Formats: sequence, C-alpha cells, structure tokens
Amino acid sequence: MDLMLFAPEITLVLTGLAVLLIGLFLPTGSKNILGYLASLGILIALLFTVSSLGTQATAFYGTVSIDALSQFFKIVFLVVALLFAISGIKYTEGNSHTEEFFTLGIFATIGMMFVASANDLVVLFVAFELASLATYALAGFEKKNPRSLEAAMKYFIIGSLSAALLLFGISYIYGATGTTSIPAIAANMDVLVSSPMGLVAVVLLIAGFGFKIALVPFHMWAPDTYQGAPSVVSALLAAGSKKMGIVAAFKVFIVALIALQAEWQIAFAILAVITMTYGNIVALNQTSVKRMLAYSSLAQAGYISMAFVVLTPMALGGGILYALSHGFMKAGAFIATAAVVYMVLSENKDSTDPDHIDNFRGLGKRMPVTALSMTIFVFALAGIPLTAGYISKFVLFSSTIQAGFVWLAVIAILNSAISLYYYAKVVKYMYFLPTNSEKISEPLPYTIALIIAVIGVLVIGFWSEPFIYWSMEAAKVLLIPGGI
Amino acid sequence: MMPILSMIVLIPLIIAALILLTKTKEQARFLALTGTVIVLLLTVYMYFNFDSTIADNQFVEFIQWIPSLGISYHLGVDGISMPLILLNAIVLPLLIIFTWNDERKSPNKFYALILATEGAVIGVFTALDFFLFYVFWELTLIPLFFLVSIWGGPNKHHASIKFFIYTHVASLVMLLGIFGIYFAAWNLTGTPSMDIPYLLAQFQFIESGIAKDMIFLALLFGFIVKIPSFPFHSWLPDAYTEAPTAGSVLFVMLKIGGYGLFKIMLPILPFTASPNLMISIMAVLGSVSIIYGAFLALSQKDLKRMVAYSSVSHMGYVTLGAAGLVSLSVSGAMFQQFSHGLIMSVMFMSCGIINNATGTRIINDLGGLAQKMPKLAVIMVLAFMASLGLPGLSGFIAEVSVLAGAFVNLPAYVIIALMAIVITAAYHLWALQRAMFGVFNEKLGTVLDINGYQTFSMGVIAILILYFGLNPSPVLEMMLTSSEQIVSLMAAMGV
Amino acid sequence: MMIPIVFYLALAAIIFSIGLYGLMTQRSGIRILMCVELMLNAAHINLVAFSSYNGDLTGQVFTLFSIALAAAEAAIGFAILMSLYRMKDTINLDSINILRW
Amino acid sequence: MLNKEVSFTLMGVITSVYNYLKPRILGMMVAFLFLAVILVAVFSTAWPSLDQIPQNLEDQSNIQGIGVLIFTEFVVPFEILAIVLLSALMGAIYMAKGDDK
Amino acid sequence: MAVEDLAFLIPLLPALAFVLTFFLGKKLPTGGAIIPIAAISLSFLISISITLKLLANPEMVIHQSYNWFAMFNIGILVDPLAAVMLSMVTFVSLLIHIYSVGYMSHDKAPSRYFAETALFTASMLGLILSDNILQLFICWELVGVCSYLLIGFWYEKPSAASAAKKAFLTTRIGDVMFLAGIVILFSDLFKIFNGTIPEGVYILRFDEIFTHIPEIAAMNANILGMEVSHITLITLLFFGGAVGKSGQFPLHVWLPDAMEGPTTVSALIHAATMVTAGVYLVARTFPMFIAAPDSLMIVTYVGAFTAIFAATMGIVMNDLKRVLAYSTISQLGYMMLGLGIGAVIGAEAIGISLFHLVNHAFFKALLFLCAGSVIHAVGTHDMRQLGGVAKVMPLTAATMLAASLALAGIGIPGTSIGTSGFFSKDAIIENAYLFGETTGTWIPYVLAIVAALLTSLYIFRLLFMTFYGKPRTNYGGHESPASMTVPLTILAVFALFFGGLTSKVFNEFVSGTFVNNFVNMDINELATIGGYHLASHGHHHEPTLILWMPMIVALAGLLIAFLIYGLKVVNMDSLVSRNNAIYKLLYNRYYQNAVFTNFFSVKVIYEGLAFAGSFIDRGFDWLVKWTGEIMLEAGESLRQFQTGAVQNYATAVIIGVSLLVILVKVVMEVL
Repeated sequence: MDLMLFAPEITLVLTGLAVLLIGLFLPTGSKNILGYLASLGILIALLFTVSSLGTQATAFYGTVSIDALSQFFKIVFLVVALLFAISGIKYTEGNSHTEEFFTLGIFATIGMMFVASANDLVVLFVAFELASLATYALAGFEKKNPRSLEAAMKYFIIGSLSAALLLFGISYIYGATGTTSIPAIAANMDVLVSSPMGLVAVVLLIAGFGFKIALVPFHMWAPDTYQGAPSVVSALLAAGSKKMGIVAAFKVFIVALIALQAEWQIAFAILAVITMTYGNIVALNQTSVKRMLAYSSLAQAGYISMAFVVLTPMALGGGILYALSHGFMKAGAFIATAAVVYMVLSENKDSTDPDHIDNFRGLGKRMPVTALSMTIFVFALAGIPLTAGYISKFVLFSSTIQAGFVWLAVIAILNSAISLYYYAKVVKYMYFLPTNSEKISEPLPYTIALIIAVIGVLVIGFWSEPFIYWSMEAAKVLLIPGGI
Repeated sequence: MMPILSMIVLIPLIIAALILLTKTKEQARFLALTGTVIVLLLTVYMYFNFDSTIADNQFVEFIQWIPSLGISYHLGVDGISMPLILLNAIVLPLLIIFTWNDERKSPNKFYALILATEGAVIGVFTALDFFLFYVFWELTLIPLFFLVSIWGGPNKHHASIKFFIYTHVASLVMLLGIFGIYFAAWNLTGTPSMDIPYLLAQFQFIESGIAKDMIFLALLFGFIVKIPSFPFHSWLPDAYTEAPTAGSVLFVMLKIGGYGLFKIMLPILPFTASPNLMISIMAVLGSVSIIYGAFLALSQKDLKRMVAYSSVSHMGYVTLGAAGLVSLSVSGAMFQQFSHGLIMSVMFMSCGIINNATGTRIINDLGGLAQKMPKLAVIMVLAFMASLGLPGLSGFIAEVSVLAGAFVNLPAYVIIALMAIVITAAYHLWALQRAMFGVFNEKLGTVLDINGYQTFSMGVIAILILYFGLNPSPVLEMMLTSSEQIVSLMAAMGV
Repeated sequence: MMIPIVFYLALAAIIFSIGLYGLMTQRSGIRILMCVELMLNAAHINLVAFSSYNGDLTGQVFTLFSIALAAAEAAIGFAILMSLYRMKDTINLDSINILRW
Repeated sequence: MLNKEVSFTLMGVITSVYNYLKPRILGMMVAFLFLAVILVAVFSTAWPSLDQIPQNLEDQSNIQGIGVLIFTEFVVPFEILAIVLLSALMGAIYMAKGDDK
Repeated sequence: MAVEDLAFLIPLLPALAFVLTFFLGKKLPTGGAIIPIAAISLSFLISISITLKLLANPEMVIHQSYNWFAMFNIGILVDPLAAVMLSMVTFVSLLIHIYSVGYMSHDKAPSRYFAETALFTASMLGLILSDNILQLFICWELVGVCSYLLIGFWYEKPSAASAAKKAFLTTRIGDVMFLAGIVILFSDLFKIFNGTIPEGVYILRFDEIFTHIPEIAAMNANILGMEVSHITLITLLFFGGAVGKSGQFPLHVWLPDAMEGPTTVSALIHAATMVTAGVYLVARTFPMFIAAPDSLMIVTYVGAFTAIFAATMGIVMNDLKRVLAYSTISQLGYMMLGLGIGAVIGAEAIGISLFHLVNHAFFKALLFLCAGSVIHAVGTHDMRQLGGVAKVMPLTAATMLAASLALAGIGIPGTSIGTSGFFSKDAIIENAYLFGETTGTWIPYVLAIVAALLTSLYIFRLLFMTFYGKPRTNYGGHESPASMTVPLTILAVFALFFGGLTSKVFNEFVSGTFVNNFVNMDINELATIGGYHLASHGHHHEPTLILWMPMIVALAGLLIAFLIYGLKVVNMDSLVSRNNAIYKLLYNRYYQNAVFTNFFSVKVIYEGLAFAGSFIDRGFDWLVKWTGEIMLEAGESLRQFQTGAVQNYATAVIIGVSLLVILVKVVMEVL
C-alpha cells in the first residue's frame, strides 16, 4: 500500500494542524498568514490529486478506494476549499479565531474527500459526519450575529436528524446484507430485494443524503442556513458539502444498491422534479441574494438528481460534470455575494441584511470585477452557452433525452427557462439600476477567488473535452458491476 | 487559405472586447467602425469568391472540438447564409455611422454590444455544427438583452426580461429538438456527431415517425419564435419598441429564425412522418402572421410599435414562402429576409430620429414633419414604400416571389396574404400622412433635419433597397441555387 | 429459545419514533437534542442487534464509532445552544425564526 | 350538584387533554405514520440470522475482536474519528466560549 | 442605328430626368423644368418615329427581352397598341410639362414637381412598353405611387395628404386583385410547365401567356360552388386592377378627390398617365379576355354603368375640377364599354376603345389645362363664384369650347366632319348597339346613350357657368402666359381634328395589334375556347336614327344646359334649393364617401378589425404575462412552507420520508 495515495488527505491534515498550532501563537493582528498557509496546503493537496488522476487502487482492507470518481470529486472539494480559503483570508481579517475557521474548513474538506473515496459504509458515515460537524461550527462562526447562530442551529438539528435517519437506514442494510462494505452489499442483496425493507432503507438513505444535497423536502434547512451563515461558509456548504451528498448517493445507490434500482429511480424521479420546480419557483421572488442562490442551488440539485433517474454513463458523466461546474459557479456566486456583504458592512456596520438585492444596485459601477464575475456565474447557472453551466446541462439534459426520458428533460428545460428570470434580475440590479454610492476598491482575496472561479467556469465551458472525458471515466467507475 | 469565416465571426467579438477598454466615445466609435468595416471588406471579398452556382457549403473550416460528444468547430457558408452575412456586414458599419454623433451614457459598452451582436449573428449563419449553432444562437441574446436594458425606453426592464425569457424558452425547446436528432443519429450510427449537414442527412433514417415529427416541431418552435410568427410574437413589439434605435436595427438583423427555417427545417421536412401537416402548420402561421401583423400595425398609435408589428407581418412572408416549397417561393422568402433587414433598418432609424427630434412617437402628436425634415421625409417615404411592397424596391421582389411561388401549392393561404396587402398599404400611408404630412404641429418645437452621418447611412441603405429592387440577382441567384436543391429534395420525396 | 430479532427492531423503531415525535413537538433546544440522541440510540440498537444476530462484529464497531460521533455532535449542539442562549436568553426554538420564507 | 361537578371536571379533562394534544397531534400522527411504515417493513422482512445462538456463551466477549477490527479494517474511520473529535472540540469550545476580551 | 433600337430610351429618358431633376433641379431656373421637357421631347420623337415606322410596316413588332431574375425577364414590346399609347403619352405629357413651367412658377418646390412628373411619365411609358405582365405590374404600381406623391404634392395641406392616401389605397385594392391575377396566372403556367421551366423561357411574358391560353382555360376553380375557368378568374382579377386604376365603379372614389394636387397633375392623371393604364391593361391582355366571354360581359356592364353613374354626379358638382373628374370616370366607362363589346366584334374593340382613349387624352388634358389656366388666373375653382371668364381669358375660353365640343361629341354622322370625341364615342355607341343586336341585351346601349346626353349637359353647364354670363364675384384675372396658352392651342387643334383625320387608319392600325402579333394567334380561335363565335366582320348598317342618336342627345344636352345656365330659363337656384332627394343623392355622390370611407374603411377595418386584432393581441400578451405572474404567485405561496421553525422542518423531513415510501410503492404498483 502506497501512502502517497493519501498524500492529499495527509497534506490537508498536516495543514489543518499546522494552522491550528501556529494560530495559537500568533497575535490577532497577524493571523492573516494562516489563510495563506491554508490556501497553500489546499493547493498542494489539489496538485497531488490532479497529478494522481487516473490512479486506481484500494487500500486499508478495501475500505477506501482511489479511482477516477473519487479523484474527480476530490478535485471538486479541493477547488471549493481553495476558493473558501482564499476568500476566507479577507473574511477573517482582524478576527482572533482565524485558526478555527481555516482548520474547521480544512477538516470538513477532509471529511468530504474521504466520503468520495469511501468503499465502506462505516468510513462513509464517519467521514460524512466529519464534514457535517466541522461545518456546524462554521455556519455559526459569527456568533454575535443572530442569523448566523440561527443558521447553525437549524443546520445542526436537521443535520442530526438526517444523520440519525442515515444511520438507521444503514443499520437495516447492514442487517439485511451482513456487511458494510459497498461491493459486498451489492453482492448480498437478496433479502432487501425481496422485502419492503429495501424500499424503506433506500428512502432513509435518500433522506440522509438528500439533506446534504438539499432535495425537497429534506432541504428546509438549506435556504435558512445558506442565508444566515457567512457567505464564504455558504459557498463551502453549497458548492462542497452538497457534492459530498451526491457522491455518497452515487456510491451507495448505484454501486451498492443497484439491485434496488427501480425503487430509487422512482424516488429520485419524484424528488428531482419536485426539487427543481420548487427551487426555481420559490427563487423567483426572493429579495435576499443568498437565499435566492440557496433556492437556485436546490434547483441545481434537482437537475443533478436526474442522473440517478437516467442512469446511463453519459447521464452520470453529465451529473458529475455538473457537480464540478456547480462547484465553481455556486462557490463563485456566494463569494461575490461575500464581497458585496463586505462592502455593505464596511459602509454600515449595523446592516441587518447585507445581502439584500438592493445592495447590488449599480454594482457594475461600484465593484466592476465582482459584478462581472457575478454576471458570469449567474449566466452559467442559467445555462447560457460557453459557460460550464451550459456544457453540463447540455450533457445531462441531452443524455436524459437519449435515454428516452423526454418528459423529464422537458420539465428540466422549462425549469431552466424559469430560472433565467431571477438570474437576470440580479444582472439587472447590478447593471441597470442606478445608485448614488461610490466605486469602492475591491478586496483582493475575494477578487482572486472570483477570478479563479470565473476561469474555471469559462474553461470548462470552452475547453470541455478533458472535463467531459474525466467525468465519463468517473461515471464508468460507478457502472462497473460490484465496484472496484 | 485564410480562415475567413472565423475572422468575420471572431473579429467583431475581439473588437467588442477591445472597445470595452476604451475610455472615450471617439475611441469607441472609431474602433467599432474599424471592426465593422473590416468585416464588410472580408465579406465582400468572400462574396466575390463565392460560387453561386453550387448549393454546397463553401469556405468550410473544420476543427475537432469536443470529440467525445461529436462536437466540432465547423463553419461554412452557402447560398442561404451568404446574403444574410452580407446584410449584416453592410448594415452594421452604417449603423455605427448612424450613431456617430449621438450622445449616450457609456458609449464603449454600447459599441461593444453592437459588435458582439454582429459576431454572434454571423456566427449563427456560419455555424455548421449544432453545438456551435446553439452557442451563437444564445449568444445573440445577451448583448441585445443588455442593449435594451441599458439604453432602452421607459419600459425597458419589462421588455428586456420578457424578450430574454421568451426567446430563451424557445431556444431551449429548439435545443430539445437538436438533442432529439443528435441522439437518434447517434443510436443509428453509433458515433456522436453534432454536424449539421450530417445530422440533417441522417434524419431520414430515424425510424419512429412520432420522433421525427416531434423533433421537427421542436425545432420549428424555436425558429418560429425568433422569426417571430403569430402567435409567438408577443415579445417582439415590446422589445423592438423599447430598444434603442441601434438595438431595434440589430433585432432586425437577427434573421436567425428564418435562417433556421431554410437551413434546417426545409431539408428535413420531406422526411417527417406527415410532411403535409407540417407544411400546413407553417403556411397557417405564415399567412395568419401576415394579416394579423397588418391589422395590429393598423391599430397602433406609436410609430415604432407600428413598425414593429409590420415586421411581424413581413416576416410572415418568410414562413409562408418556406412552406410554399417552390424554388421561387423559397428563394423569395430568403430574399424577404434580406430585403426586410434593409428596409426595417431604415424604418427604425427613422423612428429613432423622429423620437429624438420631437420627443414623441405617438403618430397623432406628430404632423407635418416633412416641412422641417425634408431629407428624412424623402428617405422615409422610400422606406415606407419599400415596406408596403412597392415594385422597384426590394420588398416587392420578395413578396411577389413568395406569393406567386406559394400559390402553386398553397392557394388559399396566399389569398389570405393578398388581402393583407391593402391593410399594409393603409397603415403605412396613414402613418406617413399623420406624421410627415399635413400641418406642422407647433407643439413639437424646433425640429432639425437629420445630420450628415444619418443621411449617409440611411441614404446608402435606401439606395441598396432600390438597387436590389431593380436587380435582385446578385443575392437572389445563390438563393435560387440553394432553394432549388431543397425543392428538388421535396420533389424526390413526392411532397 | 432466542428472542426473534424483530423484537429488537421493533423496539428500535419505537424508540426512533419517540425521538421523532419529540423532535417535532418539543420547543426546548435541550429536549430536541435529547430526542436526536434517542434516535441515534435506536439506530445503535439496530446495529448491535444485527451484529449479534449476524455473528459479525462490524455492527458493534460501527456502534462504537457512532456513539463517539453522537457525543461530538452533542458537544457542538450544546455549544450552539449556549451561544444562542447567551444572545437571546432563551433556548426556546420557536422564538428563533428570523430566517424564513 | 355532584353531576355538574363531575361533568365540569370531565370537561376540564377533555379540554386539558385537547389543549395538550393540539400542538402535538400532527407530530403524533407523523410519528405513527413513520412507525407504521418501519414496522410493516421490519415485520415483513425475513431477516437473515444465525440459525442458533453461538455455542460458546462464555466466549461472548468480543472486545478483542472489536479491537482488532478497529485497528485493521476500520482504521480509517478510526483516524477520521480522531479528526472528528478534534474538530468537535474546537467547534464546541469556539461556540461555547464567551466574550473574547 | 435604327430607331426601334432606341425604344428602350423612351421610359429611360424621363426616368433619368427624374434623377437629375431631383438632385439638381433646385439649382436650375424654373426648378429644372428643362430637363424633363427635353427628355420627354426626345421620348416623344422616338415614339412618334417608331409609330410611323410601324404604320409603314404592319408586320413589324419591336421586341427585346432580357433575363431579370429567376424565371422573370424585363423587356420592351412595341406593337401598334403600345406605339399609339407611347406617342399619345409622350405628347400629352410633353405639353403638360411645358404648360407647367408657367403654372408652377410660383410654387415653392417646382423641382420636386418636375422630378415627380418625370417619374410619373417614365412609369407610364414603362408600363406601356412592358413585354411581360410582371414588369407591367411594377410600372403600374410606380404610376400609383407617383400619383400618390403628386396628389399629395402640397402635403402640408391635410386634405391633400388625405386625398393622396385615399387614391393610393383605393387603387391598391385593385392592384391587389391584379396581383392575385398574376399570381394565379403564374401558378397555372408553372403547373403547365410541370414545375420545370426551361432556360430562356419567361413564363409571365405575354407571348408565353397567350400561347397557353387554351390550357389555362381548361383549368377550373370551384368558387362558392361555381365552376369558374381560370382564364375567367384571371381576367376578372386583371379587370379588378383596371377598375381601380381607371376609376371604374366601385373603385372610382379616389378620382374626384385626386383634385387636391396641382391641376396639371390632374391633367396628367386624367389624360395621359394614370387612368388610361387600366384600359391599356385590358387591351394588352385582350386575347385572354376574348377567351373569357363572361369577363368581357362584366367589363361591358361595369363600363356602361360607370359611364352613366359618373355622369349623373357630374351634372351637380360645383367644383370645376370635380366636374371634369366625374367626366373622366364617365369617359373611361365608355372605353371599358368599348373593350367589352369585343365579345361581339373581336379585336376591333381595341381599336375603338383606344381611339377614344387617345382622343379623350387630348380633350381631357385640354379641359384640365384650361381649368388650370382659369384657376391659376382667378384663384378659385368654385363655379358658383365664376362666370364670364371668357371676357378675361378669351383664348382659354376658346380652347375650352373646343374641348367641350370634343367631349360632348359634336359632329355630323356619316361624314368626316366632327370633333375627335365624336368619332370615337360614336363608334363605341354604335358598337354597343351592335352588341345589343347580337346578344339581345340593350342595357349597355341605353346607358351609353343616356350618358352621352348627361355628358353634354354637364360639360356645357360648366362652360356656361364659368365662361359666360356675368361674373358672380369680384375676381381679378388675366390671360395666362404663352407657355400655358401654346399647349392649350396645340391640344385644341388635336381635340378638334385628330379624330376626323385619323379615324380609319387608327382603327385598322391598332386593331391589327393581335393579328400581327409577335405570337401568331387567331382571335377567333380564342373565342371558340370561350365557347362562342365572334360576329362576322363587315359593314354594319344601323338605322339612320341610331346613327344620328348620339348626335341628337349631345345637342339635346347642349340645349338643356344653354336653357338653364345660359339663358336661365329655369332658375338654377330653385332647382338646387328645392332640396329634393335626387339632388341630394347626386350632390352627396350617392353617399359613397359615407359608405366607403367613413363606414367601411374607418369603422369596419380600422376600428372594428384592427381593434379586434389588438384585443386579441392583448390576449396573447396577457397570456405571457399571466404565465409569469402565476409563477411569481406560486413562488410566493410556496415560500410560506418555509416557516422558520426548525420543528416544522423536521416534520417536513419525516413526512417526506413516510410519504416517499408510500408514493414509490404506489408508483411501482402502478407501473
């Protein structure tokens, strides 16, 4: 066994500990360095991951596997973590608890990465909980802000509930199959297939993962938390931990529970339709941009869930590609919002809802880079061509038609048309509505994070071939019977 | 050989980006003019090297893009797209000149958006890959959305959002159709390809008749909305009216709906399960648009809105002509696109000038403008006459070709269209009489005639309207070649 | 005679449902936390029961991990509630709904 | 007199029961629904189990097995759990701590 | 270079003159009148020499044809019919242009005037020269638009702008019918060729059309249950176009209003360039009409009815120009009647009708120019304010008298003494009699005779009221300058003597058009397609009374006018003030304005249909808006689920889990 396979995770653990320890000895004023350190560590981990793209291995008695799927999602998580860390540099400026912020973020990322490479339900569950627990505290990071606390509280309670549901579901699967190893479960499905327990277990697991993915009706925490939590943390939640739910669901359902395909396909079909429609419609008249992004994130989760319904290599590839694109787009959009929030708060410390859409008025003049990036992100989210959002929708929706689910594709496409309204509204506020406020200098870390995200969005949209290739490779991992 | 098509697509886009960096109006408009003139020169060069006797795609460029999905960068022009590219290339520099002395906020963005639209529209006309086609297709939306939203009239937000979402929905439905044909071909041959000519050729091998009809209708819907045809026109009056003059002209240049009709719909029409039904649908839409648009134009009080509705009416000829399936009617419909672009540009420019000069576009508030604006009056009368289909001007060639050609197969629909001609004349003359003739309305204050730049650009287009009315062959020739090929396909299928 | 496994399972299901009921009806944050613990414990019962009936230790290991997790979770939960209490002087969750719609 | 008093208390009981149930009735129904779903599934499943109780009742101690498992097969979750606990610790301390100053 | 090679210059020179005058006219004296005058003079010279050449060589036809686009060509065709028209148009137009130099000398924008008239003339000449129906239609429309521009020449006058619009729109109705005819014709020919038209065949060229008349006649269309031959349909539609252009009932309403332009424009429209186009169209496509006897019948009746209908209105009008306008309509009715009789006499009808057309051009131009001269000098065209103008403007009065005699058709039957109008109108009325004899239908003849009486009545009424008697108001006035009187004199000579001198030659020459056609065809054979036979040629011997009848009624009209307006035997005022129904009906022009303009076009089309349309459109708009609003509403309601209370969220999760289990189960059962 080659420990180098876990170089990214190890790097991250060391970075997290280093940040924590160094932070203890630094005065509040000079804790900025921690952010750079964390970013550097994540970047190194990212480079390790990218360089090992294509490796295939299992380790630790088959409980952890490294393959195209896990590597792909690790890249997603690391990219989001990188954006989180870079923008966090600005966010934590002057804060005395910088080390907690970054360490928790990094630990959450480790959890997500282990979920991506988990090959055993125990690993998956524990890693899942790591990602959750670390982010509970992050969501409440502004502990003087009642919104942030409320967000953390709701996130925590619903999170615990879904952890319980997940564990409950896992327990039945364990009971029926006698094992927690994902490939072994797939081989021992007789009991579950022949009894209604299979369906119950599936639904319990869907509830558990659906909490992270934010599928209706397990989504209720998401708008509140995304809105209340610090924007940078919302970026991590929406762009990162949501994908963790998706990759976990991919592994558990498509690899382990493939014998119950009929059950969860129907369940996901129902949830996908409800989720995308609900998310889009409710997003229409939101006045808080973060809340709007949260609902839009529901809708996107609905689109991605279509992959479970269609279940062709192309659809899964599309879903995986969508996850990557969504990581860039949504993280970027939240970071842009973070920049606006920063701007509003720097002008008026007591602003109660700094992410109100009115604060975006004339942003095109006040913060041109942020506004332009935000425009690109929302257009990408809406699926305008030459962006990552388009190519992912293209692959995903077209595969839906290919598989004959025309009705589903029609619903999805109509939904994506509706979504244009609220995305365009943001653009309208940024560019067309007048403001009397002055242009301000944009905080550099936010700008860097935004530019990285914009580059990601555009590169995927334009030079899609390698991304499509790798997401298809990742999808193949899922569809080889019995996993690795 | 130089990649001339890539150049005419990319140069406007690159220059648009450059214009964004400029600081003053002078720099912006100079760059814009340079860009459009370069495109014009390249297009003229291409036009003279274009073989109008063959219907094949010419100046083809092909580069693999996303091989795993069969997507490539494939460009080419044929007799359908060449005239439309020419139209854009001609009108855009004139549009820049037309706006030369206008005062407006952030001129750099304004000119950048105009150039971006040009690049995107030409991109649609040259794309031979569905993916690329759709990319450009959507790309045309964004600059226009901004143009309307930033420099539009009082109702601009409503209009721009409506236009954006309405046409976006249509594009998405079209995308569904594209997916349909893409996967049907993929399943048939086992290799993915987004190549337009290839997919169109594969269409006939699709087994399921329902699938073929659904694909056809989905694509048709996408194009029909863009044309726009009754009953999917309701985005148009708002968008055309609220847009700034340059935006309206760009809308008029946006002939991508009709282009899709000829380039994509007609070649697959004979292979649908029920071609006669499809023809009837198109014919009904076309003829109803003609008469409906005419009546609506008649009831308008706002000059620009009237012109917008007249556009619905005129574009009905495109649909009807395409449905006519006689080489004359099909090429007439193509020519209608070309001629309509020229005529409507002048019409909208006139509306813009009147609005600027008098502060109103309500026809009844105007009056006697010809006394104060004789130059405008001359050009406007010419444009209005062209628009109502006066022989000797380009509109007539198109209309008569469509009507005569389409009558062979669709007599009843042509009769409906013929009835609209009188209405068409009525609203044009009514507007002219109220706005330009009669006693000058003193409330309008001091009214100045058009300046030299405006005279030049409108005059050149007016001369072109006259020229193509007398000698349509330079563009009609290649249209005929293309349409004959399309029609021979029909004949082979016995449609 | 062996007690059939369904008894354990039924017990777990009932305990889980009680937890759910509490979660849905209680107002106090502490009680809600307790209900969550109850639900987790119901799952643990399941796991242990299955473990011993399957003759496989995985379930028990899993339970151990899970108990640790539950403890960690409780710690964070109480911490959050403490912060809330400090700010609002109440842990009545009904009164905490600034974020809605 | 007596009747009246009885009926009064009866009404009182009903009212108080009603008042008690009113905010909880939905929770109850949902919890019962959930319970019913689970129980139906549990009872209609043929759970695999060892045919008989393990022979050697004295040898039921599984601590050793668990220990082995934790350090072989489940070493990864164990390591992760370490991080979980660390982050829970950090998070809890951070959240629970009072004013910085 | 032979003169026939210059034929293409005939329309081209005035067109060129238009361009030059339009751009340079302002800088030249008299608005650059010299340019169109020179151009039209040249055209006239070419035309007249071509005509003479054709006269000398009856077999000769000038035909040049070039590819235009698709299966259409542009070309010129000069046969006797065209040659005569060309000469007439260039001649009359030339005189009017010369006259205009004086007439328009005080106008603000003479250069625009001359440019537009030049284009007007050019379009008309192009129309005449066309060798195919499409080109003819194009020029036809150009004529229409020029008339629009010229009628609305003084566009700052709202009435002028409105009259221009009315003229254009009304003729447009006819034009659409014409276009429909062309479209049907095209599709018939297209089908005859099975959709593949050989290279070099231009299917809308007259020779192609005429060659395929039998096939077209064999096609039938079912219209409202009636089997109608395509040839009938097409010719009727063509005639519809002619009705619009030539001001036949019921599309004549624009013509009287067209007086809003300068009087010279009226002269051009009424005499030379516009209204004759309709007659020319029917003559040009006469072989088709011959094959469609039903159409010819309709032509006959419409013509005859128009002749009397317009004449009745002519007798009550008080506006100098209006009387003349109604007179034009009435005379055009005669011409149509003349063509319609072709059903009996065949190709000779063209000669008769064209003869009247040419003569009419002379005297009507003269009438208008005289009226213009009076208006120019006096400043009013209300006859009630005039009277005794002859004393002030003797030359004008004299020429006017000549023109009136020509219009009334005074002459001695059986001899070659008589005004131009006498010969041509007499021929038409005589043939109407022949028509009655052959078909047994006397209505056209009766109408024609009565109309002749009315014609004489209204024109002499005009003459007496305007030129003789005592002035009713104080008006200044003087004889017009030479540039105006010289054309008057020339026209007067033609109005008086042209007919008498050329009567025989003209008829033979023009009637030979389709005999010596560039496509060989026998008119009689075409008639058999229509299912009838033409009356045998040869001399008809009408009763003497019939021969003298036109003369008698003309004199009767003159007498009545003299009694009422000259001698004032009957008090005109009492006639008017008696307020009787007939007078009111006539004076209000049969209330056609109320019906056509106010009711039909304004109420029905504009207010009714257009607003119904806009209502429907609002419906579509509303639908789009409603879709959006319902979405927003739905969003607003669905938001309410997110109550903010975490227990509710938990409840939602549990309900979701339970329901999802049940739902999936149900769906699986159903599937």
